[in-house]
Amino acid sequence: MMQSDIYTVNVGPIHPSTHGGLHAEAVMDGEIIQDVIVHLGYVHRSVEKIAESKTYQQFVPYTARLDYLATNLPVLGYCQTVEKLLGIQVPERAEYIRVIMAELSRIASHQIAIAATGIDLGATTGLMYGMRDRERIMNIFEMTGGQRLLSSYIRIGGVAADIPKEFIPVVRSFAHDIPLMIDEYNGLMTGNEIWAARMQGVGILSLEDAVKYGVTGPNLRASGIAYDIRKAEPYGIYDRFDFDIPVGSRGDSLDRWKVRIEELRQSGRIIEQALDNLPEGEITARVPKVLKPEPGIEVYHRIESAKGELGYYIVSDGGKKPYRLHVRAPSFINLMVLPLVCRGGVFQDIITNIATLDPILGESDR
Amino acid sequence: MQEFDLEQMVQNIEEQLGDKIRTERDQFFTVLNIDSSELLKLMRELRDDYGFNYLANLSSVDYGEEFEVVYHLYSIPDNNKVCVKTRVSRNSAEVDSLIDIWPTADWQEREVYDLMGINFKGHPNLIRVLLPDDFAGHPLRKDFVMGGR
Amino acid sequence: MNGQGLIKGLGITLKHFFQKEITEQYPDVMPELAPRFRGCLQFEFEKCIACGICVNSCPNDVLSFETEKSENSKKKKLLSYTIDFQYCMFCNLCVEGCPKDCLHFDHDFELSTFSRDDIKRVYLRPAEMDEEEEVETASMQDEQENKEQNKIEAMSKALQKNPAKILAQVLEQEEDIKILSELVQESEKTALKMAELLVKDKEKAAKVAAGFVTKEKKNRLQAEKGGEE
Amino acid sequence: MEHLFTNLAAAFTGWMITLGLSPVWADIILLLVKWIIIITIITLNIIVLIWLERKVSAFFQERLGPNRLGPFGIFQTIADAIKLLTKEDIVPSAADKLIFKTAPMFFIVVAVMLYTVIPLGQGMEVINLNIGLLFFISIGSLSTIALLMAGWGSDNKWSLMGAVRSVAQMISYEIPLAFSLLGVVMISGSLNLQDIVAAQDNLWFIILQPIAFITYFIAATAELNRGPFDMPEAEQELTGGAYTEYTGMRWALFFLAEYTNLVAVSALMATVFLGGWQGPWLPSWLWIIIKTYGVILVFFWVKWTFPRIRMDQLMSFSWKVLVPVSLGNILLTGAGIYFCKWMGWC
Repeated sequence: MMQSDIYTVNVGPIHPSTHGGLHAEAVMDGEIIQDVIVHLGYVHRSVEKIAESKTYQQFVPYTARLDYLATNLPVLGYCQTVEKLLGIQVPERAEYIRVIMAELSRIASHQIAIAATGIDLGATTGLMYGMRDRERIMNIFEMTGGQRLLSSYIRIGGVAADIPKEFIPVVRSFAHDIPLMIDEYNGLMTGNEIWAARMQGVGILSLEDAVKYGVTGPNLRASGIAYDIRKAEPYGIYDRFDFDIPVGSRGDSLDRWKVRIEELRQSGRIIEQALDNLPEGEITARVPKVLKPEPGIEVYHRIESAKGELGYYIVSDGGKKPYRLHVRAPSFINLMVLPLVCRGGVFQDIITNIATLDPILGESDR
Repeated sequence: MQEFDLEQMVQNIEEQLGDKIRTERDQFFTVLNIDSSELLKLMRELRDDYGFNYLANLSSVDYGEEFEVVYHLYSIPDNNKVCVKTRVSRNSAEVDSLIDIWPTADWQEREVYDLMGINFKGHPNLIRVLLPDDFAGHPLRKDFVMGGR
Repeated sequence: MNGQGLIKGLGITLKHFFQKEITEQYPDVMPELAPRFRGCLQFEFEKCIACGICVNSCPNDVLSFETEKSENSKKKKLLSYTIDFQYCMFCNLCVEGCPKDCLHFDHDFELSTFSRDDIKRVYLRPAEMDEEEEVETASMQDEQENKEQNKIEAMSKALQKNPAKILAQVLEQEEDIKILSELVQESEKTALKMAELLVKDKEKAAKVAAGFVTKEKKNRLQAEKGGEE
Repeated sequence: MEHLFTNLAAAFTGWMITLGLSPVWADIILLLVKWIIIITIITLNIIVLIWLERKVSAFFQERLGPNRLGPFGIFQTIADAIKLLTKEDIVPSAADKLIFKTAPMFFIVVAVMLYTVIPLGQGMEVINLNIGLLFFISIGSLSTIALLMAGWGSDNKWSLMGAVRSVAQMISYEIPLAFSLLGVVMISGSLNLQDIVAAQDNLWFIILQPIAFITYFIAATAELNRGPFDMPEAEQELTGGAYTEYTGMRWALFFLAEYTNLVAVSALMATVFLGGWQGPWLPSWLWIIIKTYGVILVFFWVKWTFPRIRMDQLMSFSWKVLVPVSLGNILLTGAGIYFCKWMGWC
């Protein structure tokens, strides 16, 4: 009988495939993972405390830095929460522009997930193709919001500026090309036998566990339930769009990967519909310079971010700064299942699982 | 399972818990203010009898003398929602841990412990999650003195 | 399956092997930037009125300025303006807030410096601005005088045309207004004097108007007496 | 042109004999000179090869690759080499110093030794060994020891994991590697590589032995630690595997040796399956270079397309697929030869 010792390997915080400052301490028996202990906080900025010392408008750019890969989604969530708090009605045109920007952000985030999964599994070329396509979204963001990554384009009451006139054709051609991109990702990666072998049956997250652990977003849907807040509790004008919710069946890495790829297509559909119905009109509601919600009022508002349920809980004391702001970060809670899905797998599965759970540390550490 | 009725549920719970519970309604949520001693019982009932299988958000607010722990519950896929709040005094800030009911409370409770300094009774691994282990104080408390620039 | 996927993947990479590159050849070729691109924050000293809206709207305390209250004018005098770039989030909130458009982002995105001290940008009050200001105040005084003169002339004309309406501002009794109206219409000098006072100082105008009226009343009384005598 | 190098060698030997050296000594000196020339060529070749891989991978990814130094960035590798030479040589304090320091040297020596038997043209080889193929396979598998030394000596978990993986991988893939070459040996009836080339006078062995070619290609990729079998290095998982702790020139030696191995294995593939130096019009030594580079490009192509395979799948693929297939190939070849003889074709 061979004697073997349990030993630990520290994946991160400085490691090529931990998507930021994630530190996963793998307890291993040979190549088999016994447990994974996740250490967070390497990018902790205490955003919730910062919020208490900033006015409602000043905090907008900070939210963009939560999920910096899908920059418009956390901003959208925050702005909608504050609008709910104040009862601000956003103009139609702004709502449509917001939907377009939010879905573009979702695509950008998923493309990063695809690209990063590519490089994590050793398909370096997949990284480049994902990044190449994402670059077009970055150009759109630059064109509208002025910044490529953290544009803070969505503002309380509407959007910062009207879309430039070249916006619509550019976005339309991008939405049109999404199926071609998907074909390429599928051809290079999904259909590849090595790829399938590395993902199939790896990191299985059962539906029961997923709900119990509060996993949301593509990771929950991959486990086999069509739960999407855009449909379940539509915010903004999402009830007006026709799109499908891709669902997996086994909840393994391959399902998570496929759900993300399919969501690109659905986001493309939403963008096309929004472009078709884009009305003319105001782009921002009349918002007072100093925002003072009624004292004692509080609201929990959630949106379907690229990573899952992104919720903001804001308590107002009547001042111009939030009394308490809490961010329900999907990455933070999705990461909780990392030990669960890794146990029993081999060392390389940690990398696969981190990649397909798609956490973003800016959001999880806040 | 019969059709879910929020009003019916609130009525049932109020009957059962009497003065331990106080219900508030605003335009977004039905809020159940529960005495911290009955929290575990109420939560278990909410999950088992009323299908709130998903603890979406666990947060806490510092109200000076008291801390308020706030739970936002949803049910998947029916999408019913309810908010549960409980208050504990600043001096003996301790709430029952919900980790047995919803495992997702694990890190969320650790976060509240870390940033707000509320203890969760029955949590198996109540250590700081975001801040370093040797950090002094709990930043989200209002009396925390911010340093830096 | 069974190798088809592998071959398809090889086909895709082979196809891209012969395609044109998509990368930008920075720094040989500078990237084309959108008009709204936010590169480096620029400040125009001349336009700034030191209102502090930018400082208040900044989320991260990037901006700060020093002012001095000069003795002879109520205006605050801006001495220096500091942009501490290491904290800037390029969120555009200051630019949107500025009422005088003295802040804007240009397209220069190469902001790295060799020293930490260089990150901070301090705009000092340019020397020629002080000189300019003196000239400016002088010319402004001229201008103001000119303006006033014009106003006074316009007022006097209006007085001659429709005295009752304007004089109602300073006089209460209809009788008095009537008397002064006649006076104003009679003599241009009186009209000009009244107009000047009306433009500059209403209270004084009221007093003077009252004075005019009493004097005229006296005159008329005397004239009546004299007539009798 | 064809006999340029053989004539030069003959002239050199003749010149030495006229100087009064005995023929034995002249041969030994010639051997040494051949070695030095080959090492020089290898080193220069690697510089081109590294540049080529970066360029090729860039084209696969719609990039330009190195383009700053010299035309098409050709001097980039030289700049990198200079940078690596001037870097600080860090030896971890916990490392087993002797093993740590000798591992890269061992690796490169083993890699260079592979060239002794490869026929680089008609009558051009360092030694015309009659067990050339066997020599190649056995020396080629020695590089495992270098990787194990590196992993063990570094005293780092990543390095050790990389090293252990490489040993497991090498041992598993050594078998299909040797077995797939056995078919060729059976047909040509010789282990001498010049004889094998000569046997491909009419027909390349890739046509007679397609299964062997594919199994050899896969096994060779694993032997070379190249993607999709780059387990020992695996940047994304093991942060560099066995090479994690190496810096500067020591690391560069590993890098150099990997490419040296790549060229050697590609040259062997060209020799065994693609007719070696045989070809029309061009001189023989040019043909082997063209064929070798062709094989290298295919290696590049595969690496820059496929994701990395998982360790357990890698092992099971070797034992469950490659070994049976290569064994079956031997059986098939034997049956074929017997059939040919029975029919009187050969």
